[in-house]
Amino acid sequence: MEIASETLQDTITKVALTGRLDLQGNQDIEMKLTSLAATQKAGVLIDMSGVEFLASIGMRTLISNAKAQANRGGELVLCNLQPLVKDVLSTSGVDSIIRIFEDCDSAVADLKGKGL
Amino acid sequence: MEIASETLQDTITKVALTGRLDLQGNQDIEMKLTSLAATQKAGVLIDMSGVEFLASIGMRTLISNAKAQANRGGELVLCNLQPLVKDVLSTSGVDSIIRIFEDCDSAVADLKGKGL
Amino acid sequence: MSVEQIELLNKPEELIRLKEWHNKICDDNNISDKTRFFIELVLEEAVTNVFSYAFEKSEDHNFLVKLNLTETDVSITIQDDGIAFNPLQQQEPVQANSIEDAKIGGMGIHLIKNYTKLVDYFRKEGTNNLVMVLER
Amino acid sequence: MSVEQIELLNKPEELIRLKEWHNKICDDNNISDKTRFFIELVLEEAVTNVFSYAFEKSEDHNFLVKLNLTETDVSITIQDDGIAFNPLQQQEPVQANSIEDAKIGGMGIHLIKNYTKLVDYFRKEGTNNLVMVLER
Ligand SMILES: Nc1ncnc2c1ncn2[C@@H]1O[C@H](COP(=O)(O)OP(=O)(O)O)[C@@H](O)[C@H]1O
Ligand SMILES: Nc1ncnc2c1ncn2[C@@H]1O[C@H](COP(=O)(O)OP(=O)(O)O)[C@@H](O)[C@H]1O
Repeated sequence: MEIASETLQDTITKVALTGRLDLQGNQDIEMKLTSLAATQKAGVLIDMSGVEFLASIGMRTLISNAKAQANRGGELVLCNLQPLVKDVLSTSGVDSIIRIFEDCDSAVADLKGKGL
Repeated sequence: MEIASETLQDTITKVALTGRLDLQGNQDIEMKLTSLAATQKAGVLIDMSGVEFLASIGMRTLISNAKAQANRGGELVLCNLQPLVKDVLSTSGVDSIIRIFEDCDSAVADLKGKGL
Repeated sequence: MSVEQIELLNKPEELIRLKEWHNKICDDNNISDKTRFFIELVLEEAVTNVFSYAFEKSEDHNFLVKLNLTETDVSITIQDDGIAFNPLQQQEPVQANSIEDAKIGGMGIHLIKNYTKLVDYFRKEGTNNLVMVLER
Repeated sequence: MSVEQIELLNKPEELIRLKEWHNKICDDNNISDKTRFFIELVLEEAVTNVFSYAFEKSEDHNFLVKLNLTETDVSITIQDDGIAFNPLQQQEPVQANSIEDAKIGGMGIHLIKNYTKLVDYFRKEGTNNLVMVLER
């Protein structure tokens, strides 16, 4: 898997994931994602448009980073999910603990609106 | 790495780890440790007597399980550390966020005393 | 109808071989992308559990994955000689109300149940046998 | 005096080869268990960072680990052509007061600084060079 990040509107951390978020893909990005998404208070937006597959190991990583970010007073949200990946997240109930946006722009606007 | 568990005095979960808690060892035990130590409220005692080596990846796992257990109202503690492993934990300040006992019996007594 | 079988060792690296194997079968049998996705999902969840929970780590164990394609179904069987474990008796995970309360993990078996039309488990001659049937 | 060198690929599996390599050097040179422990620790921390942060994952990169033993010192150099990163400029981690506040991760560089008598970093011809010197 690939992981790339950029800063949007001075404060939002956008992280784009690309590839298959299975055991191997998770190992590729886990440390870097934590370093980008969970070490300081921020609005964190994970662009999932490039994620073609998601297994429960990948949900672990998303949830633990979202938890860590919530503890700091920030929020981690997801945007731009492929249909089957979205299905797995809602089957697992993740969509009711991590907010999911259709498109990344509206996610940024929302995080900004919350003062992040 | 090896991971084995038993229940002490009806309520305390004791988990014995054996081997080298490096990247590979961590992968061996991470899922099972979370399953044993972090899924329900409990007093969790990690017997570290068999752990010969510890790198920061292993501390990640210990800390995230201790966090999850604290969130549930339980506590995860360590006992019986080899000297160099103990040194690494104190250098990292982990000994001030996870309690470390010299011997496992006194850890059990302490957890029991707290009603766990 | 096609019946295929692969023997794996209880090491996470084996997932790569497993993936190549079922991808090839899916290619050869014109399986849709959606069905592939769920074959891979339930396989990864079940096999990861075998790696993570079924054995002592220092011991090498082989286990079997079988894939059976009919005109309408994909039937997957995993057979291992690890500790007896019936996933059908596992409690359903409790839905958390907030990210603060959310549990880490505990979703694999739930996903397996959800994306199969049938799951069966039986213990036979010291082996766990997990059968998962998906719509083709 | 002995100077050894190994070339690794940016894949976590390579840690196994790295371990065999430095264990053999330590055996051949009668390095104490305590020194071995800290050689392995600083190597694992630094090399894990190279895997995790230095490169795009889809690209294969080689990087070098050198181990230099004198009568009094063990000097380790890691040379990679990943993105420029000077660990000496990294802020020290903040000590948490409770498990609830504790951060996950962020300890590797702190451990490296703590268990070496000298750490140096320089950028040269597009490579990161991290030098770590331990008491023998
Ligand atoms: N093959 C197995 N052998 C023993 N125990 C298992 C096995 N598979 C699963 N388990 C137990 O069932 C629990 C739930 O499994 P699962 O739903 O896959 O979630 P997770 O592995 O993320 O905890 C595991 O935490 C483990 O305790
Ligand atoms: N080789 C590297 N290239 C780029 N960034 C790095 C590198 N090594 C470390 N970092 C950055 O420094 C941070 C701290 O590293 P470290 O102290 O090893 O802890 P951890 O890796 O657990 O976060 C990392 O989270 C990462 O952001």
